[in-house]
Amino acid sequence: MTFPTSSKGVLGQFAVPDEALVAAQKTHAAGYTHFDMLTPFPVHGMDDAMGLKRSWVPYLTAVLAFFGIVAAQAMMLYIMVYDWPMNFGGKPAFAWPAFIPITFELMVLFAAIGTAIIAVWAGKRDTVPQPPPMLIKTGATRDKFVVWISATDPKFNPANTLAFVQSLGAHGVKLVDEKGDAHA
Amino acid sequence: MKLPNKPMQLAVVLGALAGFGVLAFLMINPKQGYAPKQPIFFQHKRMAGDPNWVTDANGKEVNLGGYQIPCRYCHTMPYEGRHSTLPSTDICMNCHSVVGQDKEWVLVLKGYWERGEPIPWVKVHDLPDFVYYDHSAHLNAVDDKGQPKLDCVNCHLDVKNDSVVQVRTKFNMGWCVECHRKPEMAASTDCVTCHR
Amino acid sequence: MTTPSPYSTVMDDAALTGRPIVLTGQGPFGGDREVDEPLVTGAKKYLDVDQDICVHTEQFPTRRWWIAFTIALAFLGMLGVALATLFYVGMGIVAPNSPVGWGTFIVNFVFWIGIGHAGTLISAVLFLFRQKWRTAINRSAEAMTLFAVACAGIFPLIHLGRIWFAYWLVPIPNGRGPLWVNFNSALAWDIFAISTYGLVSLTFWYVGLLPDLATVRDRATHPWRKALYNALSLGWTGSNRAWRHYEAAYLILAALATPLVFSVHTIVSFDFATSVMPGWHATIFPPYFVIGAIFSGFAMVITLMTIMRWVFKLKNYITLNHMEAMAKVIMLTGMLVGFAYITEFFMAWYSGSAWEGFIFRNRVFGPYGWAYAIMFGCNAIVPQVFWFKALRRNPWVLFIVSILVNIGMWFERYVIVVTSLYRDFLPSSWGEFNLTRFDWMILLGSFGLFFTLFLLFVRVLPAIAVSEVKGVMDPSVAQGAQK
Amino acid sequence: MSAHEETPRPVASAKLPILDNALARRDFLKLGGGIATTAALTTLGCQPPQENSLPFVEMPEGLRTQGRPKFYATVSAGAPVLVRTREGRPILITPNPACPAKVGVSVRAQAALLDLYDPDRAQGPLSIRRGKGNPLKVDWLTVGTEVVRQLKAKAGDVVLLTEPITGPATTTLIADLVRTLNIRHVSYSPLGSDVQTQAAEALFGRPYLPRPNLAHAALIVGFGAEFLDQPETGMELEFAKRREPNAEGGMSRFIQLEGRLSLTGANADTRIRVRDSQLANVAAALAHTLIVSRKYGPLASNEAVIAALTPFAPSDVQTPTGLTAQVFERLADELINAAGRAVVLSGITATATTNGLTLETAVALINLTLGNYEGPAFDRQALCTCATPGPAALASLVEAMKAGQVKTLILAGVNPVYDAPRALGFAEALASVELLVSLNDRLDETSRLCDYLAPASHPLESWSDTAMPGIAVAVAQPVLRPLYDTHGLTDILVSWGASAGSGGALEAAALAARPDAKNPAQKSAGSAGYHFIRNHLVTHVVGDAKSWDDLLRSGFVAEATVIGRWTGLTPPASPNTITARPLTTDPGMMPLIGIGFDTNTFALTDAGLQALPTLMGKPTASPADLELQLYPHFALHDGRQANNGWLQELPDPITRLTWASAVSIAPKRFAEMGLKDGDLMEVSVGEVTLTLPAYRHAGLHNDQLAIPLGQGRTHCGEIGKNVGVNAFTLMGQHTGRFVRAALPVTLKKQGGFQQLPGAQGADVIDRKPRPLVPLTTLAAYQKNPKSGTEQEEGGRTIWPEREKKGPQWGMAIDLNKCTGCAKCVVGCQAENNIPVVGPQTIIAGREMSWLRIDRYYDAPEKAGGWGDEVWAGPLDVVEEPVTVFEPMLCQHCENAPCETVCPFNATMHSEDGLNQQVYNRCVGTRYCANNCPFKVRRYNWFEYSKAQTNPLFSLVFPEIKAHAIRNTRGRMQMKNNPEVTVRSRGVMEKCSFCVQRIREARAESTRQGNKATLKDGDVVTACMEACPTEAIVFGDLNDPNSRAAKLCADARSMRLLESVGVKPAVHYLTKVRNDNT
Repeated sequence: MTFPTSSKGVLGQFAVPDEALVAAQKTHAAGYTHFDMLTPFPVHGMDDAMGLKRSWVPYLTAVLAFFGIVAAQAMMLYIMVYDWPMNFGGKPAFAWPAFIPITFELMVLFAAIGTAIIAVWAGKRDTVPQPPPMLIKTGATRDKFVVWISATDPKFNPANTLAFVQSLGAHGVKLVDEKGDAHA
Repeated sequence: MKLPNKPMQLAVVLGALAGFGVLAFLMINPKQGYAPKQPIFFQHKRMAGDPNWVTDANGKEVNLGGYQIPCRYCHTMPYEGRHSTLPSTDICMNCHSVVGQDKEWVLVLKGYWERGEPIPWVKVHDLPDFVYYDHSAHLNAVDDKGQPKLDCVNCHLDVKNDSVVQVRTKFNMGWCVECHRKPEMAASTDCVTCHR
Repeated sequence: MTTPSPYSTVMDDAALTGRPIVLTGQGPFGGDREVDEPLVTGAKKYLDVDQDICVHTEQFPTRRWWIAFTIALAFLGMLGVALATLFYVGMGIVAPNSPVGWGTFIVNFVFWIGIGHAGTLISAVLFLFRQKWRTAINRSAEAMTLFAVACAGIFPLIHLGRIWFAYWLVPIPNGRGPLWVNFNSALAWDIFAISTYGLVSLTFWYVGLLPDLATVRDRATHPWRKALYNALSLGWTGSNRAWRHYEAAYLILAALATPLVFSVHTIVSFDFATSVMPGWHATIFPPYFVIGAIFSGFAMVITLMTIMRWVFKLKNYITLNHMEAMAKVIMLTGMLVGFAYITEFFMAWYSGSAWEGFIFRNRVFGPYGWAYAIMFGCNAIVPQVFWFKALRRNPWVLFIVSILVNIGMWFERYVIVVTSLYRDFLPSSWGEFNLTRFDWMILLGSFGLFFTLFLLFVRVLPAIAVSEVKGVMDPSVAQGAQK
Repeated sequence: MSAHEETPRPVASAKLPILDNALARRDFLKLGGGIATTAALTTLGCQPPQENSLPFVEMPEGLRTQGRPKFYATVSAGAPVLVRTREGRPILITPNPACPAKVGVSVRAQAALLDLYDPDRAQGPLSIRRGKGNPLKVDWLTVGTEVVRQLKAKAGDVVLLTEPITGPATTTLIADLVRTLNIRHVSYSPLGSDVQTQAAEALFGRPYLPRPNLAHAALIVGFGAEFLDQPETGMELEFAKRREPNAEGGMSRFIQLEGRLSLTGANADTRIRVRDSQLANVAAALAHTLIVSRKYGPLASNEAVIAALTPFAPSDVQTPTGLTAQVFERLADELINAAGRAVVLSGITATATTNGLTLETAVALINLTLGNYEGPAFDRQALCTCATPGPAALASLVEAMKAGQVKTLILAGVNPVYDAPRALGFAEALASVELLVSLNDRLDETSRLCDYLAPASHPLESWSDTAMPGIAVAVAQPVLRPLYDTHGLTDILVSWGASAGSGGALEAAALAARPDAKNPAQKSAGSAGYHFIRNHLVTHVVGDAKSWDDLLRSGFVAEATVIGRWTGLTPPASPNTITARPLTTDPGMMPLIGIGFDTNTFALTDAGLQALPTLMGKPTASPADLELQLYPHFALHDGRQANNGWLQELPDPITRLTWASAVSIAPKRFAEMGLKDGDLMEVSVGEVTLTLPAYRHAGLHNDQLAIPLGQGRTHCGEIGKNVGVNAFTLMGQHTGRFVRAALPVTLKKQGGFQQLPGAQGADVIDRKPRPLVPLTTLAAYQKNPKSGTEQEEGGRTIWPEREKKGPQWGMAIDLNKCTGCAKCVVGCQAENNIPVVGPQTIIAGREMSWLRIDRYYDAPEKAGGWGDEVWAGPLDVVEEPVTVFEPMLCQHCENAPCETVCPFNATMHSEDGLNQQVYNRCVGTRYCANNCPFKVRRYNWFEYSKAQTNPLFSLVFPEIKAHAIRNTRGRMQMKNNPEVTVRSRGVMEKCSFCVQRIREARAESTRQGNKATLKDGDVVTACMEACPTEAIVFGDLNDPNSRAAKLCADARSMRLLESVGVKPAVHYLTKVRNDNT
């Protein structure tokens, strides 16, 4: 597994998204930075509650789309005009209207595939060490809204953090150690 | 970017390699270096090659090279016909009814001659059946000064000094087109020039 | 939670009315309050969703599944036999001939591509329009898209005379000069459009699957299964920091897929529209094709959802309200398609072109008028039954209409391909077009391929977008027990 | 080469080098057919299959420049032709260009090439034992011994039954045999007609008439004339010359009276429907109008003539003929206006009625009274083979056979079991003959009832000679050694004759057996037959050995003096002194040919005047409500080449049917009976009933049916067997003639259905909405030369015009000269290796011909225009159709829509204006074919050039077996032109403007040091070469002085579909109909 090196941290579960939102605000307000909210579905307002900024992925999409346009035009110009111009039905080599569909398609192709890959990658890069999914069932992919504070957080202190999470009203608060074992 | 797990990494790497492999294979021409086994170990360099006289152990002057027989002594028709033609056996026998009577391969040649069988040469410069190449149209082409544009060696390279005939050039369509495109050749790159 | 959710009272989809629930006296000023009926019925909890949807990937398939799968496999086998004969003997075994150079293969191609438009449309366009009801159907509709594109994709290949050279369509460097591709040809555009569409749809679908694959992983007990689904889910944990990018990307994908969806069928229509043949050479084709694609795609979604509701007992997730919403789309697009048919005639008359006029008169009154009648009847007239709410909410009516619409849409392509070509410019070369048994085998076999793939999909992957469904549930009803 | 003289080689080494090499070529071509696999493997990087290159052991002289064609002038199907060979294989038969009129070349002559490689030919002598058990292989000696024993007896009971033989040498050979060995010679042709000679003999005392030259005819009136249906008559070019609107002396006018719309009638300006049985009455009534009513011409004062014509007053024959007196008045007006410059003629089908003699007599009287025979339109100098023998001789032979007077019967080139009327009882009579030897080329219907089949070689494999109209003598020389163990007919007759002791044959055999001067170990070159023919022709025709070489080079001699020397007659001093020399010694048999020339006038003899009342008889009523015409199949003629795929697949110019025989029914009757094409009908003549599909034949007289002859062969080979029905069984007899027209017939719907393999979509063209054929009348043309070419203009284009450098190839097709004869179609098929696809494939709409001749019936002007019903061919259009032919081939459009849509770069424009199609690049999307407005692109739906034998798939799809049978058996692929790629399945193909010829012309120019610059006429396409009327002209449109460019610039020139903007390179010149009445 190439996933985050540290699996140490504290987690606590909530049953409804509203509670998780409040918990996220409080955790953020408490000065934790290496914390995360794990939810079965994206909860509206969670980014603000956690103090996260807008995703930067869309800017890259624009770059990729532009690259797609350039690549398509370059390919077709090279092939149809420069490398071996031929006479198709009396049209000139540079029959530009015919180049539009492929340009559009390649733009979408580059932008879409690139965006998806970058978003998945960014999801890994822009995050704190996660509770190891193979070892711990957080319930966050099922019916639980989980607050997770990683041990890498400068403010992390197993006892205090545990207490803090419990103070948020979370259930099943656990301390996860390096081996991924959970302790209540 | 880091891929999440080993199998995925492996799959991507293998996929990419396979893709590039296929691509490279399509670009490399399998014709180059083609040198099939011939029924007679015929050496162009002994016939058309440059002479190489040496003194052997017995102090005799022997020619280890060739006799500079001109191409068209054997390949008679390149200027007149589509094919340069392989020599009919009687052309071989012009000399070999006298010369080299004891040589292993000359005996094989004579065997074909006695039996009246054609020598089953294996085609080396074998164009696909849908390519129409005309030796005469190439060799008779002249430039503005009236000089011939091409000679045998332009395409067949130094075949006269080969011991085994083989395809020395890329010998694919790209190779033909490369030359046809040269402005000084003033040749056509229309499809029907070769395909019809 | 002081007020109990109105949704807890709706226990199954038969109880749905298709109208808002009126909460008497609960309005802000003491009046009535109307809330939409729930998208998930049966007072399901989050864990019930997991169970109801993921269980099919975990247990030995049901009898119903096996029956369906066996039939699908039999049809797939038929496709295999037909294709083997096709490859050995040649294109002559199917119907095309001299005036009609394209036959059922291209008809099937356009048909399947059309089907393939609904999935992305539902995912992307409805997503952009914030239509929450899409969550019940988007996953299977996207899968349907992929399989329909796969079915569609084989047809341009097998309709080639020498399929082993199909790779020449891709501009790869080669030793022939190099000899490339003619980018003037709409078929070359097609290659890019369809492969782009397939890849983007796959990406879109896979990105949507990531959280659900994690759910399946977290339900898994067998370590291998767990490892497999973990790998497939790319280690998804539900992190909101990942959701942040994920949601941005999903929105962008939707925004890209929307024009893509329109462009693909536009380009498919260019295969015809950029030609010189009367009946094909028409500027109306792009919108006409796109609308037709949405129309047929939704019909296919209804067909599939009806079957899924039955086979997998998913009536609480794919409710009658969902079906009714799709019926409305069918009715709207059906009328648009009908409008396009009439517009074509108007243009043929208004253009004053004798060629064009003849083709269109001949379509209706000529020997292939029956095909036109099927097309017009099934596509423009039959969907009018959906003016009646009772019929919109009757699963049998929906099922039958959806099948009729797909028959009609197949014949629409048949009419376009065949009746434009079989009597073209020179009367001397006019001909006929008669399907052979191999045409039928390949057409029905493509359904075999489609359903085989679809049944395998529902067997190994969550057929409904679990995380998205959870997102549209009322947490007060759906929340898990507090431990 | 000196080396090989010093070292003599065993004879075996030189064993058929031509053939061996040709076989090697065949293997090469098979690989060529397998482009798909080979190329696929190549591109995937596997080594291609290793190919051997076999040089000659000794290079034969004349084959030194391999890869270039050689040409031989010879004879095919009785016409002088040029055979193109490659590496010893004949690959194309074209009209002999040295013969200016391209005389007499029919599609059968062109397609004979395919017969050469026909695997169903007998491959050696067989003992057949009259069909009991399987044929056994025997050797030539066995057969020869048996026959020679009978010949030596000289008992007068040996009969040689042959097809009509015209060559002077062969005729003399047979006459020698008849004289020295006391055998009888009978010649027979099922389509033979001696009606004209009988009439001529009776009227003028000599059995021939002068030959019409239509180039000088201002008016042609045909009574069932068939000169275009029978290209052997060699009148096509002369006819076409006078059809130009600006022809010298004015455009000719052609009026045809006929029952069935024939190709000749389709080319008429005015066509009057008269059923066959009434043609004689109509001709006689016309003669009556001219001679009796109008008192025109010298006969008007002849009492005997007037008396004979009296019963034929137009008013008296109005009921049976259906023609009013006004029609005759109009015809008489036109004839009188053109008197002396007109030609009135009939055809062999029209005269094959019970009253055919009346028709011929009336025609002769009209010509005579108008002075036409003295006019320029009749060539009295020309050699004229007037008659082919009628069946009387065969009938007497059958009598003799039945009476046991025939002990031995040798058949050569005849198949009476198939084509003689059943009532004659030929097959039954065979039982009374002791020894039956067939010299036919295959185990046909007659041969299989014989004792031996001693197969004669194909004409391209053997020596013979022939005489033909318009020229004198042509020599057929072998182009290759026999492919099988066969001998030429002349060789067989000479060697048998020599063995039996016949003088002339002995001499020739001795020459053949003489040792070679150079090489005493070998016999001299040339067979016995060769020596006989050479001896005879050198002595009696060409005069000396040098002229013999010239004869071989040119293929024919045409000087009149030669005729004199040949016939043994000197040009006559006075008329009526020449009689045809009977070339058989048996007075019971027919004279083989009539030959005549005459510098004086034709006049009625006294005997003729006396015979006139008998000849004319009384007006005959029609035999029944419905009458039947049996006409020679356009392509197959009498069916002897029925196993020829090219001919079977050649669409009839009028019916456009292939691979079938159908009963033609008039459109009105067809509608009344509620039929559709392909409904099975029962057609009964007397006792005989045939079941065959119905066909709606436009322009057919309502009371007439028509069925083509030549189909329904049961034993001709795998390709032609059981195609259609044998209509010869319906043939009747009347006073020693076969009756093929005006047969009383009943027609009944049988109930079944059989799809007709037709090559035409809709029959009709309504030129208002679809101006696709430029057509006008002479009056309109004279007012406005552009009339008929009106069409919608194209719109603007966003692209600039392309620069045109160098030649831009194009073609002009003069529809006025095009008679629809289809020779271009066969020429193209042979030149371009176009496969034979078979009836099922035609039905599916997948014909392969690159060049087709569209046949349309022009919809007449109608107030308010026609609706869509016009395309179904309403009665108003098809009852009296105006037929136009339009050769349709790839138009090589400047803005070709096909090029734009091919994603694979398999079709694009060349610099010299060709629309290129690259087979090896084509992957087969068929997009180009869809987008072709002319639908000239052809797709290889199946593998035609390579047998697919997988037993499993043969079960799943049996049609692949049929494709193998038609294209790949035996040596069939040897016919292929090595200059044209053999296409594999899944590949689009189309007319290439014979690009192989363009490239070869450029190569030749390069070899000449001219830098690939071409002059006008350097490139001749196969269709242009085959066209007898010079309707097709190919050339450089960028060179304003080329013939093609000049024609394309003519006011009559029209490019099709200007509104689509494709700019074709093929220009059509308006067909002008001479409506000046």
